[in-house]
Amino acid sequence: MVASGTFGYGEEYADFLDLTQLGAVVVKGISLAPRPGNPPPRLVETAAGMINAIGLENVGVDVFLESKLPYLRDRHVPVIVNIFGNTLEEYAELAARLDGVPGIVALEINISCPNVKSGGMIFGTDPAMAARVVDAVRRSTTLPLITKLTPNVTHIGEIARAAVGAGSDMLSCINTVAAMAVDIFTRRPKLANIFGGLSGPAVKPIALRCTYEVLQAVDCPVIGIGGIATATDALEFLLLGARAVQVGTANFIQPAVTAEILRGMELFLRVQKLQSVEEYIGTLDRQCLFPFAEIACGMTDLP
Amino acid sequence: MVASGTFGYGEEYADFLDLTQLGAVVVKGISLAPRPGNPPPRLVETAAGMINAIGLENVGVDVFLESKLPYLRDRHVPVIVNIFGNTLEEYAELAARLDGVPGIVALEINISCPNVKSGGMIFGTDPAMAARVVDAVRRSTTLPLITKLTPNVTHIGEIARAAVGAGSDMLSCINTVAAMAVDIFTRRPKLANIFGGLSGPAVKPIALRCTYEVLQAVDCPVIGIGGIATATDALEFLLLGARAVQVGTANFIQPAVTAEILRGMELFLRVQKLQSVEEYIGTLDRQCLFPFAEIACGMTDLP
Amino acid sequence: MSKFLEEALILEQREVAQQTYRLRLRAGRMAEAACAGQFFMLQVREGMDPLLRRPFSFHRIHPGEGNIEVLYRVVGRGTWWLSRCAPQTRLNLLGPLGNGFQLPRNAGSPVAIVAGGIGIAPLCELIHRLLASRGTLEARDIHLFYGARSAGELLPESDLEDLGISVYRGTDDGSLGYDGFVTDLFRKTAEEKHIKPSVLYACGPLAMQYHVARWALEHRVPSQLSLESLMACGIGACLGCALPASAPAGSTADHYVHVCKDGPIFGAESIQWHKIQTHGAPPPIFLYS
Amino acid sequence: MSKFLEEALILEQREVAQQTYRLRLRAGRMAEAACAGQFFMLQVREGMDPLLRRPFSFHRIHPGEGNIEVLYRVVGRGTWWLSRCAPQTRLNLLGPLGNGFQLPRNAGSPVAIVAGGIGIAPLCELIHRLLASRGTLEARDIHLFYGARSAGELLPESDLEDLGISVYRGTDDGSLGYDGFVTDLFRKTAEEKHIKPSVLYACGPLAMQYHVARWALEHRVPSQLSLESLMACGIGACLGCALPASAPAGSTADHYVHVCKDGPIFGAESIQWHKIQTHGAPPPIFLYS
Ligand SMILES: Cc1cc2nc3c(=O)[nH]c(=O)nc-3n(C[C@H](O)[C@H](O)[C@H](O)COP(=O)(O)OP(=O)(O)OC[C@H]3O[C@@H](n4cnc5c(N)ncnc54)[C@H](O)[C@@H]3O)c2cc1C
Ligand SMILES: Cc1cc2nc3c(=O)[nH]c(=O)nc-3n(C[C@H](O)[C@H](O)[C@H](O)COP(=O)(O)OP(=O)(O)OC[C@H]3O[C@@H](n4cnc5c(N)ncnc54)[C@H](O)[C@@H]3O)c2cc1C
Ligand SMILES: Cc1cc2nc3c(=O)[nH]c(=O)nc-3n(C[C@H](O)[C@H](O)[C@H](O)COP(=O)(O)O)c2cc1C
Ligand SMILES: Cc1cc2nc3c(=O)[nH]c(=O)nc-3n(C[C@H](O)[C@H](O)[C@H](O)COP(=O)(O)O)c2cc1C
Ligand code: FES
Ligand code: FES
Repeated sequence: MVASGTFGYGEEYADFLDLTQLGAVVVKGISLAPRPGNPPPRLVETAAGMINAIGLENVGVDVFLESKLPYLRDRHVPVIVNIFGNTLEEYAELAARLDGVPGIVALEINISCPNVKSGGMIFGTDPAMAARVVDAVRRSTTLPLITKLTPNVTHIGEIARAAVGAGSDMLSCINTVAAMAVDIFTRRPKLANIFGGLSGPAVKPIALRCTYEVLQAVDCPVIGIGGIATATDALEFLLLGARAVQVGTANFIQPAVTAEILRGMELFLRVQKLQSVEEYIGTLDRQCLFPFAEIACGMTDLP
Repeated sequence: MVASGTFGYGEEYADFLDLTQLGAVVVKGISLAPRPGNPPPRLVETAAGMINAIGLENVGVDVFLESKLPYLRDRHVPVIVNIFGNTLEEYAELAARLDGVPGIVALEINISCPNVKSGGMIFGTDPAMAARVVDAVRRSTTLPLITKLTPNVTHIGEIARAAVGAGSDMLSCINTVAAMAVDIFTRRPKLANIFGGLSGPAVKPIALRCTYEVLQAVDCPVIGIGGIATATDALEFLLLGARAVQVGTANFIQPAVTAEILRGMELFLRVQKLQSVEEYIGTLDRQCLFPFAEIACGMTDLP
Repeated sequence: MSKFLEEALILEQREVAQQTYRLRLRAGRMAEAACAGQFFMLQVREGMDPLLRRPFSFHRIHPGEGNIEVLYRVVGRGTWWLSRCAPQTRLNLLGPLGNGFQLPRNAGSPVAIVAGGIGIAPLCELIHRLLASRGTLEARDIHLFYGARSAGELLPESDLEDLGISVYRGTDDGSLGYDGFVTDLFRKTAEEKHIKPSVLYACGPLAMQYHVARWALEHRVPSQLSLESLMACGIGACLGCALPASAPAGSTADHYVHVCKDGPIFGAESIQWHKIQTHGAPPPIFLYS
Repeated sequence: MSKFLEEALILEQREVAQQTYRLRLRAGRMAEAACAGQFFMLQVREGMDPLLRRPFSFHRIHPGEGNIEVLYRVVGRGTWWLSRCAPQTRLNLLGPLGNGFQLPRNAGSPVAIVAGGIGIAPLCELIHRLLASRGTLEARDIHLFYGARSAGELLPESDLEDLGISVYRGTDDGSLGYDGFVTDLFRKTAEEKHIKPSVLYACGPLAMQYHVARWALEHRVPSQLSLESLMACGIGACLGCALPASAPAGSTADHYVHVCKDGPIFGAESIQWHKIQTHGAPPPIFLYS
């Protein structure tokens, strides 16, 4: 899968990969009305990562259904719509509008975007609020629901439990990590929005920890997101127990990266003599071993 | 300043720099009794960062006072002792033991280490608990107190306010970010402790955001920590309003990095025609400008 | 126009002006497909430092020889690593991207081009295309106004003057040619010499582009300004490269164009210049510390 | 013994066995100061990818020529970048670090050396030092047991046999020499040939070291085992490179030694082998994807 906000509406990547290979395309977050997004600058590169403050720029649900969705539907690419509202009512109305639309296989509820003033993070950082959003959406649609969690909380497991309790079928984590950057010469923030969300390889260790905590807290399927750029990265999340992964920032650097990851995972399964990825998912043994040096010599028969 | 846990007890770096250049050395976290630390593996490298799970290995306060402190004291290097306890009583007793010891200029209360089972993070993630620790220490010593905050919370500003309310003279942030890493081949965690703390350049954007939030929440002096490896990095924290910074992980890569940072900062101040760093601290203008392209041509007279 | 990835090979790299390098790359497919004014995203170094690709214009396109040229200035980490690449290094390109320059319809009337600093990069290919398709127009009716902060940052004479076009040089510090901003040089010269361009092309810092845009709007001359923004993807996916734009008719909401897919070439009228606040850039020395 | 930073220059880099490279570095100060068995921390590449330095042993030390040699195997990101460095590349070294091997006091009795895979690296310098200081001992009384997973991973014959020492080779897969683990080769040969070493030196994977350690303890032979751990600083500051160790007398608490400052050379008795659980390493192919 590809992560919301990093793959546009799919079309942008058609020159680089066969979109039908993808498990699903999670499209850029959609709101009821179109949103212009934040003023620029909206991006800044950081060590092994980037901060974005796009501000959920999107064409609105009407234009999406009319002119964006058909492209993916015509190519039989399953679409997961990432939804976002300023109020509970907006979430509910949006979910209702998308209910039963052919081509859409699930909704991903974005309660965790740090880049907008109202809504977003506030819903995502409080278990009770998270539950109310999920509940409102749940009542408005029969589509499977994925709740996308933010890492910017003390106990991500609590939010996870609240979302599942309110009817979320799955969870995805993580959204970006709240961050900022400043320019020492102009003495100003590097983003017009001051704050933004950190993504990319830098956040993978945090995303793995969050995914692990969420998997300990709930029983539902979890989708791993955060810093995935190689098959190895993807397999790490699956090893923890994530049933699927989404690739975000890496798409910008290697537009064909998802195809490469799929190839790499197949190779891995073959080398490891596994029939399917199911046999691998969640097989983490919590006991750690000394991870090195055996490469020099085949011995592994320690006491 | 150099950050706790990354500079040993100072001696380790004497071959590489003149320790008297440093504002202060924050020594490795000290507990009442010696602690052996976690079993290995304790380290793993990640993209532009590293995760550690040392488990607060330390010689204990007695050995510290006897055989570690004198080295720094004899060289007139101001010492800040990073303290850590399993219980409120341990914190208090430790603070009492260090009170009035020549050479020690302040205590840094570590309520935020994610690598130990008891104490640590629990104290650091709840405002009321944080306040109780600070209060206990405050009653046991006349030394200036610095409370070191964890980024692994929903609202770091609340913890900051609680610590200051309980008598902390200063705050330092951030400690490491909770993280994990796994090995896809052995299907095991890469750290014996499973979880560890992420540090290094990867976390700088998070540290800047936390520092900014803390500065908005409280009025006391704040020390910036997290991913600092160059003069530019250090100046970013000062620009936000931090009165000092600590350098951690970068010491491992360039043992003389603190001297280089000091040189770089002096050069910067000279180029910017500033008399002292005081004139620079906290001069952030929150309004963002387009940060680029002017380099090509000297024009800056836009409407 | 489809975009693709191509593994290019560095054939040559030379410092042609202060902190300014010209890179020749073997990239056959790209050379075949690219138009003047388009750009590509370059991975300047293997690995994760730096993480993102960097956008660069096609400075020259040689489909015959299967190679392209890039002219770039070292301004930060990415361009610094790039400047240290030796011949034979492989670099991954993603392109060609963006809309490119349109050649004027009426080939008979003069053309004005304003270049600020490294903004000269895409304009060189444009000049060659203009010359190739100029019809009845004389070479000297192509007027290039070329300024930089200082003499050392200007490309050498021969590269441009030899083409027979009219070149007017200036520097902000007066160290070469006109003493002042290139937009003032342009404004004055256009007035004195009664130059009435059919199209006004420009590339350079946003502050310069603002003045160029104002002139174009005042004089009702169609303009094609090559603009910049910070980019992550270059293909319209991240929505990071926004610039404030005039809203569609009937709307008062904020509106943004995206430099990578709607541009990088824009007409002066499509940008809301008053919403762009720029400032000077840092002295490069600190960027690599 | 003071440690320092030195900017070294790659003089030569050659693949000498499968995935195994020998690097010759000009590093005059380091060559002057280093002892056999010590190591240094190498920044394998400029920038932040990878972030940390990597520890490497001194494979050969040539104070006269002002250079050192490194023998390394490509096992991950860091060593892979290193293997791609061309001559004249500059690399920053931090060293010399650690305690180094002690030469035997009684120069008269034979010495045994067990090398597993890339563990041969520091032992080569040791062998040269032993030869230089051997006094009445004959070269062939230095017994080297050298094993690897497969023939292709062993260093070429000439490098070792030409020295006149007794070399016994083996491979886990039987593709060359003794068919089995090098520790079994050592155990059997020592028994058959009644080799009673005055000191047992070893370097190799921890699983191998465990068997060597057991033999040394059983036979009450003093041992000097060069051990590894993951390192961040190399100078005793991060406390990351811990290995479980026998507690000081009277204590029952967990106790750890730190490979970088207490080692890397340890006696068999100082490590709590039963607390170390190792496992096989990944097939290198995946490490660079
Ligand atoms: C369509 C387009 C075409 C371009 N063509 C050329 C060209 O032909 N030659 C050339 O030298 N430069 C060109 N640029 C600018 C070039 O992309 C930047 O100079 C480069 O990305 C800076 O990377 P860096 O890592 O060296 O700098 P960084 O370390 O990323 O940043 C250093 C400075 O450069 C600024 N910067 C970063 N990215 C950009 C960007 N995309 N555009 C403008 N400034 C930026 C930063 O804000 C900062 O002030 C073009 C930009 C665009 C958008
Ligand atoms: C004192 C000492 C001396 C050494 N001397 C040599 C030498 O002369 N030649 C040589 O080839 N290697 C030597 N090593 C091992 C060498 O440091 C590692 O192979 C190297 O750090 C791996 O880096 P990487 O980036 O390629 O691998 P990574 O991508 O970091 O990791 C790949 C694999 O190597 C393991 N690894 C990482 N760091 C170490 C480490 N410090 N020690 C052991 N395994 C590690 C990882 O756990 C992983 O399984 C020595 C190690 C120590 C501690
Ligand atoms: C430019 C950009 C835009 C994003 N937009 C959205 C969005 O609209 N909705 C959402 O839920 N997440 C959004 N995200 C977050 C990503 O979906 C993903 O959770 C995050 O980037 C972490 O994954 P990564 O490290 O692989 O990029 C965006 C991320 C980036 C970088
Ligand atoms: C190996 C290691 C050990 C650490 N030990 C301590 C400690 O004992 N007490 C403490 O408060 N922080 C400790 N820290 C956290 C650092 O002091 C610092 O807060 C953190 O690493 C972020 O800064 P950096 O990115 O510059 O490393 C440790 C960090 C590392 C990497
Ligand atoms: S750079 Fe990503 S949309 Fe333009
Ligand atoms: S590597 Fe840091 S203490 Fe040994």
